[in-house]
Amino acid sequence: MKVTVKYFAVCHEMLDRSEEEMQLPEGATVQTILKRLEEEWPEIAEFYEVMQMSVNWEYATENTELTEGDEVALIPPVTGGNNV
Amino acid sequence: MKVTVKYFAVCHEMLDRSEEEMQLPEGATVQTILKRLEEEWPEIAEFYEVMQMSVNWEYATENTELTEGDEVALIPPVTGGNNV
Amino acid sequence: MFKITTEVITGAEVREAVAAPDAGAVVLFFGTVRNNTDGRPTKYLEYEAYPPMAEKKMEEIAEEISEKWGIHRVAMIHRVGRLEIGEVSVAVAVASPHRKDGFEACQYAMNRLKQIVPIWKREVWADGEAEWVKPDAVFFENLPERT
Amino acid sequence: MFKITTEVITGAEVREAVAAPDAGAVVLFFGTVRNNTDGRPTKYLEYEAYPPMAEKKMEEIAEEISEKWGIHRVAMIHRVGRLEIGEVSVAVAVASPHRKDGFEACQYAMNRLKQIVPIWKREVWADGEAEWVKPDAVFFENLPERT
Repeated sequence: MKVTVKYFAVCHEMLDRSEEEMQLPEGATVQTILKRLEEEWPEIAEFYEVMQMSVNWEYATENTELTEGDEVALIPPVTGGNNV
Repeated sequence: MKVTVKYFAVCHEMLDRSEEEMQLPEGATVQTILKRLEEEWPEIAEFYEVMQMSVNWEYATENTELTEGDEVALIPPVTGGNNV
Repeated sequence: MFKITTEVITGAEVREAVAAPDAGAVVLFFGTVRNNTDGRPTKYLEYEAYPPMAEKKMEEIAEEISEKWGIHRVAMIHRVGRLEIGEVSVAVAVASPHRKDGFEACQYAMNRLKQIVPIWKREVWADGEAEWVKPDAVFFENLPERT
Repeated sequence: MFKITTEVITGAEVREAVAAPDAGAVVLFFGTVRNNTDGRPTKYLEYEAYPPMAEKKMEEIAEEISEKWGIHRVAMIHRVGRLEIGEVSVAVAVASPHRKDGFEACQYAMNRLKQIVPIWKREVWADGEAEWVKPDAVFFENLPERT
């Protein structure tokens, strides 16, 4: 199956792209994506514990199962507004 | 001595005037004014306990002493803004 | 800026008065004329103030805020005269480095404004009756008729 | 109204979105770009968002407020792109019948916005350095250099 993966802010910078399509095996979860990114760039794993993931605009866990056409995103810690 | 006395809102309506000059004896206090108003319109005394007085834009008591040129006001319970 | 005005309040006056490059949080409060009070339809409101004392008391509230929160950027404006439904009667702006303090200070300003600033409201009901009101109760509801 | 925008935020958008004849209290919050963070001079800020998710999360915050306070008039807008000192990054408006609830709900909205709405800030310091920051600490300060 094919999913879209989006990278924002520091993740965007780290991976040097804002979005990509990934071909995943049936039964893939969010973790499948995280592992694949770690293969490409091992340092990213250090940040997984402070990062959140979303599937179809909803916060998800590593174990969230994916289906064809899902939109997955890596969400670094958020900040709204100014530091106020 | 001569002082100016101001009436707002419900006091303005009750007394049918917004301001007047009063000639008072030396040693007069805010109470001197209240008594004089009561003579004119006895019902006003009922409201004295929920009313405040000011002398020269500062809240005052019945015992505040007055001097020539003071601006005294009767201040019904205040409300700023809407009932929100 | 601490002001009693007969003009329309846009909010820009108070916001500009508190703007500062080192204040990241601006909290604004607007009191607007509601179309009813406790379910009774309102036609319009009339506000009256004792302007010099009202402005002095607003300044005192700002001084209290300065002492309590160390916030020095506070502005208040209150309109007087006839106000129609939806119009702004009062606006308060507080600019602060941090938003929690700003919210607290702005709420404090409104609470104190109701307590100590000499401004009165006359509610003119849709049915034509009118009365001077205070925040939580009708004041002098049964005022004896003057003869 | 729950919106990510690249345009200048005036405040009028959110205020008009919550205006209602039965709501006497309107609380507005503006976050503006400060000229410094903890004393270090800022040149400008860049905000990035995940717009569809950000707008969905803003709506969820409004639903939470509706459940907690029975307040149904909430609007939020956040700007993205490059923002100069003094410009508004975020505006929240809450209209309510009573001001105490309005202050609480507006503060709650901002707190939740910081927690769950996917928006990121890149601080570009006056000295030319830049970094992605989160509210209380520099995030990924020591990012390993990519080769």
